[in-house]
Amino acid sequence: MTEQANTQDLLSIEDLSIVYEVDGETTYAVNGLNITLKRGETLGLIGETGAGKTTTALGIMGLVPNPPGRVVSGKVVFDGEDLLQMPKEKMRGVRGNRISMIFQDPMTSLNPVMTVGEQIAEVILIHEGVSKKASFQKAGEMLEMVGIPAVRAGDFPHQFSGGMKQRVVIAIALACNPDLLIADEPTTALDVTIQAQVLDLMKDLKSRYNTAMILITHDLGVVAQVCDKVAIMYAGEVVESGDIRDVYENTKHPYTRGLFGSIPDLDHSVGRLNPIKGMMPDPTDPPSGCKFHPRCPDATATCAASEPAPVLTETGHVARCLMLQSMVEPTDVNRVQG
Amino acid sequence: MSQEMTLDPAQGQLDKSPAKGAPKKRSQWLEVWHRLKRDKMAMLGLLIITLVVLAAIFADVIADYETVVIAQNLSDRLQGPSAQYWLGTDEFGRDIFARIIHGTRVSLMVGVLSVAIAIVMGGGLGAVAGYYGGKIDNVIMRVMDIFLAVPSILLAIAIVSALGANLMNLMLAIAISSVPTYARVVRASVLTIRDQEFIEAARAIGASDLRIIFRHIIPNCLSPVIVQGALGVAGAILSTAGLSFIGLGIQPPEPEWGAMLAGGRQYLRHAWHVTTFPGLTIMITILALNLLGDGLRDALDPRLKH
Amino acid sequence: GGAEEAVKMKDTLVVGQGADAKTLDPHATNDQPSSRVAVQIYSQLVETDKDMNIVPGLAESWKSLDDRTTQFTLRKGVKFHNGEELKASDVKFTLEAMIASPTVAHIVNSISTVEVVDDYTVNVITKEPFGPLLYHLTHTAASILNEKAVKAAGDSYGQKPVGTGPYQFVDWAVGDRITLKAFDHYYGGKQEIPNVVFRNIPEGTNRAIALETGEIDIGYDLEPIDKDTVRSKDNLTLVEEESFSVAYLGFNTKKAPYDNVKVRQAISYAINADDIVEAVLMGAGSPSSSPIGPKVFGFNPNIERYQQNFDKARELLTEAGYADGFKTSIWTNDNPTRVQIAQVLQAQLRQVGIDMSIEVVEWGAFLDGTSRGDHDMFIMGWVTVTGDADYGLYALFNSATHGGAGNRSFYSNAEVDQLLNQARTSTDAGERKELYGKIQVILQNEVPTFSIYDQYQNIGIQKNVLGFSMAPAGHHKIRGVRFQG
Amino acid sequence: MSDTILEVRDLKKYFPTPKGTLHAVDGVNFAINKGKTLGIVGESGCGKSTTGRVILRLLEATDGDILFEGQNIRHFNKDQMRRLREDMQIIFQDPFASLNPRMTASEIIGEPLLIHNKVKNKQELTERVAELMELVGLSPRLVNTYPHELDGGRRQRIGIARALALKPKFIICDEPVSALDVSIQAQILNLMQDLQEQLGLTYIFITHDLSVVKHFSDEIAVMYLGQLIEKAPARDLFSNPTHPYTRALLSAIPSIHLDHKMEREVLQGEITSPINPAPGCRFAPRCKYAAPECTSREIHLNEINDGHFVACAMAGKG
Amino acid sequence: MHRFILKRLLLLIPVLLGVSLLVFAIMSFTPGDPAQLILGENAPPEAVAELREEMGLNDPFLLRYARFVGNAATGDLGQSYTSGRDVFDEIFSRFPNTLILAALGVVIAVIIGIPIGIISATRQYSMIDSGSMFFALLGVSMPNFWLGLMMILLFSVNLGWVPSGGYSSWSSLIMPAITLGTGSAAIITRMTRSSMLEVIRQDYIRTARAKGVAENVVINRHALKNALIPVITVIGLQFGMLLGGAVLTETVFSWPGVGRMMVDAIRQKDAPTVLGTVVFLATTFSLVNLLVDLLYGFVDPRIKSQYA
Ligand SMILES: Nc1ncnc2c1ncn2[C@@H]1O[C@H](COP(=O)(O)OP(=O)(O)OP(=O)(O)O)[C@@H](O)[C@H]1O
Ligand SMILES: Nc1ncnc2c1ncn2[C@@H]1O[C@H](COP(=O)(O)OP(=O)(O)OP(=O)(O)O)[C@@H](O)[C@H]1O
Ligand SMILES: [Mg+2]
Ligand SMILES: [Mg+2]
Repeated sequence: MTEQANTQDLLSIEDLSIVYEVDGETTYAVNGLNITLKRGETLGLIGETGAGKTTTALGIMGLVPNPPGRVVSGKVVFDGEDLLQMPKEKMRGVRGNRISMIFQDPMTSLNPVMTVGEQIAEVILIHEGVSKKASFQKAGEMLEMVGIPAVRAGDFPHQFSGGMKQRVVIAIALACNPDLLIADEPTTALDVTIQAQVLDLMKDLKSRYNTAMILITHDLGVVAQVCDKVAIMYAGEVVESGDIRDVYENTKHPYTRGLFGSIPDLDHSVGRLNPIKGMMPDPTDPPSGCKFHPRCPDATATCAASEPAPVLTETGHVARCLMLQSMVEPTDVNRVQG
Repeated sequence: MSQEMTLDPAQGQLDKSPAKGAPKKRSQWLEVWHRLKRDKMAMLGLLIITLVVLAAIFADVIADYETVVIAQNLSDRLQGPSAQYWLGTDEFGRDIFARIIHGTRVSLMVGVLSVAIAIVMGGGLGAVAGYYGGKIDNVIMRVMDIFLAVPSILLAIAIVSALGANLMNLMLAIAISSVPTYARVVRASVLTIRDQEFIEAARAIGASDLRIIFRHIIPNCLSPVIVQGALGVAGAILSTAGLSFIGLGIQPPEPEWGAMLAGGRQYLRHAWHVTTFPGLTIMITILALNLLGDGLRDALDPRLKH
Repeated sequence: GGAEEAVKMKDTLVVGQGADAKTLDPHATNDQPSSRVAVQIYSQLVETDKDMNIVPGLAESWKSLDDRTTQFTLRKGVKFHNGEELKASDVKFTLEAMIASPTVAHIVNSISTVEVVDDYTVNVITKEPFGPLLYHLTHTAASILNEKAVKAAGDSYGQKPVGTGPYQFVDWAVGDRITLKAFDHYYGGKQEIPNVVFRNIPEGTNRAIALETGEIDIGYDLEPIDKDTVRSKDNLTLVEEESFSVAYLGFNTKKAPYDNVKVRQAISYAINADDIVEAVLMGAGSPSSSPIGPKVFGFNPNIERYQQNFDKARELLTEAGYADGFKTSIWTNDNPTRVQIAQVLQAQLRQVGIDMSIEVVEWGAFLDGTSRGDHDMFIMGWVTVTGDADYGLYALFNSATHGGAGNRSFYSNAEVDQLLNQARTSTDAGERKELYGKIQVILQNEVPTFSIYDQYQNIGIQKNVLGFSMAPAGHHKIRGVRFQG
Repeated sequence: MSDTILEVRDLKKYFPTPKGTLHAVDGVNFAINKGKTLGIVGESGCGKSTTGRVILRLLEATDGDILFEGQNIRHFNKDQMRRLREDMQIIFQDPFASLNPRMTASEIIGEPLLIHNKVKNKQELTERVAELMELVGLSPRLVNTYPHELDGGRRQRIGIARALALKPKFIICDEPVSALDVSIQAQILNLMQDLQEQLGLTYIFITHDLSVVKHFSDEIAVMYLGQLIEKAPARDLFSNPTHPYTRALLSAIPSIHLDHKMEREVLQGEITSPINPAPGCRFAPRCKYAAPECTSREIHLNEINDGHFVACAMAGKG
Repeated sequence: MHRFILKRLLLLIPVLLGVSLLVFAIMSFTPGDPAQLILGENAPPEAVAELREEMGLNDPFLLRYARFVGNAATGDLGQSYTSGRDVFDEIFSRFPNTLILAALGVVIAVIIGIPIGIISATRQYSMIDSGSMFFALLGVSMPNFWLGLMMILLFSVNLGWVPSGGYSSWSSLIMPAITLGTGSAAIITRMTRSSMLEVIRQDYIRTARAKGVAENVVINRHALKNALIPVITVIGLQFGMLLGGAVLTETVFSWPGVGRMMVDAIRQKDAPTVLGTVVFLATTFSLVNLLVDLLYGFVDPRIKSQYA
């Protein structure tokens, strides 16, 4: 059963921990993170600033800047192979080819001194073993696909608007038809109308190529509209994860509930919002026990003392809360996330 | 409304931990110092500069000016280093070590004062140009362009030879020739600061232009000026030496490193120590200032925080 | 072997000096670097030999027609570099142009008219009897020019000189080098060395190095410190000889306290010229007792030097009312030697309570200021280029030449004025010598200027350069020089 | 009309640029009643901030009137402006850029008091600052901290305290929460709401977050390329968006409700340049209902419902 | 593009007017009489006075300045007071020397500076980094003339490899160019390093890595071109500086360049030469800067579009 589950998974992150060591201080950016993803699935990774979302993505890509970053433990099994153990040369063949990544800021993600055509063609040239001419040909096609006329391949990034740049970035990411696309806040810098366009485009392309996707965001709405699964991150840990409907409708973790209480709802007016108190813990000195306990409205003395283990809720998703632990037995995460 | 409502919802338990937002007044300068302290090279620079400053302060204790530094002793001319003369003697039989020690005063004074003058003049002009923009900016910067169009060493030479070679004029010349640099540096940072929201915020609470310039803009554009200043002192010492080399520097018998170096250059092959030691002194001092300057640049740039 | 070697033999003599020539128009300048080049290109009516005897130049012979008229007979068939033949009219043109040139007029302003007798005979008539005339005509400024060439070139003559000398002008890379080549029709015969290059190497150290490395064959104005090196090298010869050049300390006698002769004497007693020669020149000179050097005609060898005596100096100062000394300043231009002299003087005067600051003044301002009398003391040098005492003493101490005309110490002494005039109008060499002797005694007593030292010329020469002969005026005719082998 | 605190008439702000005149704000009209909140929404660069700045006279308007409590403040002199600053304040978007990094929390909060001579001595200043800090929920131990030592939420509280120091009646909030994380954002929104109730403040609330503006505002104005294209009571706007642009904007908001299947009116292209705009409706080039008359004349706000104004030639025509 | 160049060239006019006015004023209002200079120390006062009148030195300052500008506009910079030579001709006869020296100096600086800067940046905090930065600093800290003297001592005197000075063959270029180059190399190294460090942090470098681009390609293709943009300014500034400011090196190596010519002229108060050289150097300096700005356009397409 376990075996089978693992082979089915396109990506399975097990117990991934990443730290940054700066000036003798250690930032625990990602702590024992577990995530699995199947082909074609879209996972929404939600969390506030500093929760470790980008670091997780970089961890998958093998791009954690070192120094100061360091992967402390864990596995990133992609299509049966642990990426963390993969030789550099081979890993380069994976990056941009089988896994690609879209970074947060379209304004700065493109090299200002190369034409967009060159930048798209480059990734094709590296991975597809085609001629230069063919790569440019394909680059043009990719541009068309994201809704930009191919003739503009010779333009430089500064000649494009923000939304167009983001599409170019998407075109680069999809150029080699990857199995997994990691999109780190791909629309945060964009206006809502443009965001809607870009999200539509991504959804469309994804379904066309059956690409699995990790969508990093802090917008619960975006996740609701785009994702199949969701993982809520808090202080480097996934505190709640599972099928989107399940998590959204049977929210178990107090943090997730807090998030929902923090955003005004367009459909239901409330007099006052009901936010989480306090703020993210200092990542260099995380609280003991449950990392969320200092902000948790339901926290008890035990919360400060013992770390919660992932718990399978009755509806079938996973949450990490001691309150749940007393009710439900801890389970093997890999199994339940099937 | 109720007391409860104004209570800070952010005051969770976390706030009581002394971790980050510690209540002690730790200004940015203190942070910079802490960052700088970790930079070994910068600390080496600082150490050397401290020694140089101490030498300047205690020069009279180390060697008497009248009897050792400027008094000639023609029978002991051009002697190599010995127990009596640690670094040998110059063409007039004067103790080079004593002269180098006293020379720190002149060099430091020229270096620091000329940079100070340049910062005040250049910084002021740059701040005004950057803050007001438009025509004022245009006029000031075009004038700066004029100064910039003439290589600074030439400008300094022209000024010194026009005004006459003495300490004051030398400092003035070096200062004037570096005014445009500071004007540019300050203007550039004023331009970035001017459009920041906290300036607008100050205007919104009714702060006057003067207050905005002095309270809000200047303190925030100090860091590039400080870096430039540290390097500028180095440059000024080098310029002084250069001017001395072509005979337009500090006048004798005042011991100045560049003048010593220049004075000894005809003995280069016969009495190597006469140029070598002042040369090394200049080099080490400048190196120290550069190390410190570079260290400061890194320490002041939060993005370089490693 | 041999023939091939001869082909490869050096064909260019390179001379290094401390500055580039300014102009090669002898009437437009009077500076040493220009003269050193000009003297190769031009010839004069008469020349001096190395013992300062007058010998024929372009004039084959001369005689006095009366005490104001000298008749010169020119060599026949002398060619200018442009192919013109030398005529008496060129001499007339040259001397008249010279009188009209403010820069060099002082050398020949005793001349009233120049008469062409025939193509090869010319009479030079002075306003008054003028003893030193022949010496003055040996000056490079009195080089004979070709009227046609000068007129043709106009303002740019200084860059296209035409003379009758052994070498003719080829090319001038300004600031770097002047190239000359041997003139085929030189009246003295074509020179053995085909090319001569004058290079500008401002730094003394570099000149010495260039000599050592063989980049130059003759190096002028070696720094004293480099003498030993040159002397010690097997391939180099050091030529060290007295020149006409005297370095002096001038007092502004118009200004207190220097209007008091006691003060001037006191300072003279405070100075130790030996130390200066030793420390600054490293022995490349000798302490002096007169404004003119020992080689100059009219030098009085019997004058005593001031010997350093601080007690005497203080005594004189006390008598003059400056028992506690005073504050003063000295002007010098940025010549390093002069700055060093000033420094030693500064240290020596400090001993008698005189607090002297050194003001290094840029040359133009120096000339300007000293001719106006803005200065207290100043350091300058004087080269009696003609080799005759008149040139050395008249301009410097005559009360008619105050300021820019030469007397920058603003010295006035009726007796000296009278003696100077008498000596210059006399044509009797013995009488002149005696008169100049007297003048020097007065000057040494009154010290309007304190003569510090007679400077030696330090010239470094490659051993394989033969036939280089010294000229005390400092500019040597390379004529006759050849390479060994 | 007596409870109108601010009225803006035909406000214009043009910037000269090398490429032509940039119409950042082009004929904006609205009024706000005391104690109410007017939300201004619109895409990036449509002139929201410029409108706010011009009202505060941080920028000089090119044309139009700004009536504050009945007085046209466009012609106020320096002194009058200084006094006016006590009544009108601003809170900025970026809590990192809007605080002077070289001043401590207390210095920043105390500065307006010093400038306006509101305190007689140091002690009074300390007291007033402490009061203000308490008001915005800042712990007293933070008095001497520098902005960079604080998180965004606390920084924004300092900004709010500074704005409140002079006891203003009216505050322009220029995207005060858009740089903050959702949980912090909610804390600040609650704080601002509380302050409004306690102190009777009037807000202009500028944002591009439609759910926030709906939650926070009594009335909402939608801007497009320097012009107001729709203005309505909050509820009304969301239940009955009339302008095609408003409709597109609202439909673009991703809902957190999974079953809320959006009927997207996806707009083609992006907001165009405000430099030398063509006459007529500025939205016309992106509007699928555009007709010739949209560009043939200037389109003004029209009241189509009680308090609901739209600037669309097609409005009501189906 | 043409309009941009034209505009910049027009902007040059006020700068040059300013520069010349500044220098003209300095030369006019400081002691030292040109007539006396021309005529030498032995000229009679009457002749000096006469020449002053003839040269128009007694005219009001502004008139003299206007006259200078008028002549300069027709390419006549006057004659040197000391040599009587046409200033314009003299500058042009020397300029090639200056140009070649400055160019070679910059080339050396670039050849040394950029690779070291890149290596240093890509191995930040390594021994290589600290080491090369230390040497770079040593380069800026060493007085130029001192380095020059030391090199002469070693390579000319002791080893006899190259001439000690003057300009006789290409080998005379080596030492002055190296002397000039080391100072600039240090500056270029520093600039390259910090610019490179800045660029390496950018998102687009991360994007390139995420594409699977090999590390050396990331550095050479993606980072370098961006990092070079500010370096080009520095190179341009250095070049401009070396064109006029190599005075000390020119002195040490007896190099017949324009900078030295100007310094000599200043010291001799040879006003026409000073003015001529200053204006000339200011012009070249500004033209170099313009060139640099144009070069920007080629490297940075964002800038190019602004020139249009
Ligand atoms: N290069 C780095 N050096 C040091 N610390 C880092 C670095 N990158 C990230 N961190 C730290 O690691 C933690 C997690 O950062 P990360 O960027 O993964 O968060 P995130 O969830 O992506 O946040 P955001 O929503 O702001 O993008 C933070 O505390 C951050 O300060
Ligand atoms: N000082 C200025 N000079 C020139 N143009 C300006 C200036 N300030 C703003 N603009 C322009 O005016 C227009 C409106 O800008 P404004 O900042 O008001 O927009 P906004 O709606 O606040 O946008 P955002 O949501 O991005 O804050 C923009 O096109 C902007 O580029
Ligand atoms: Mg992130
Ligand atoms: Mg805005």
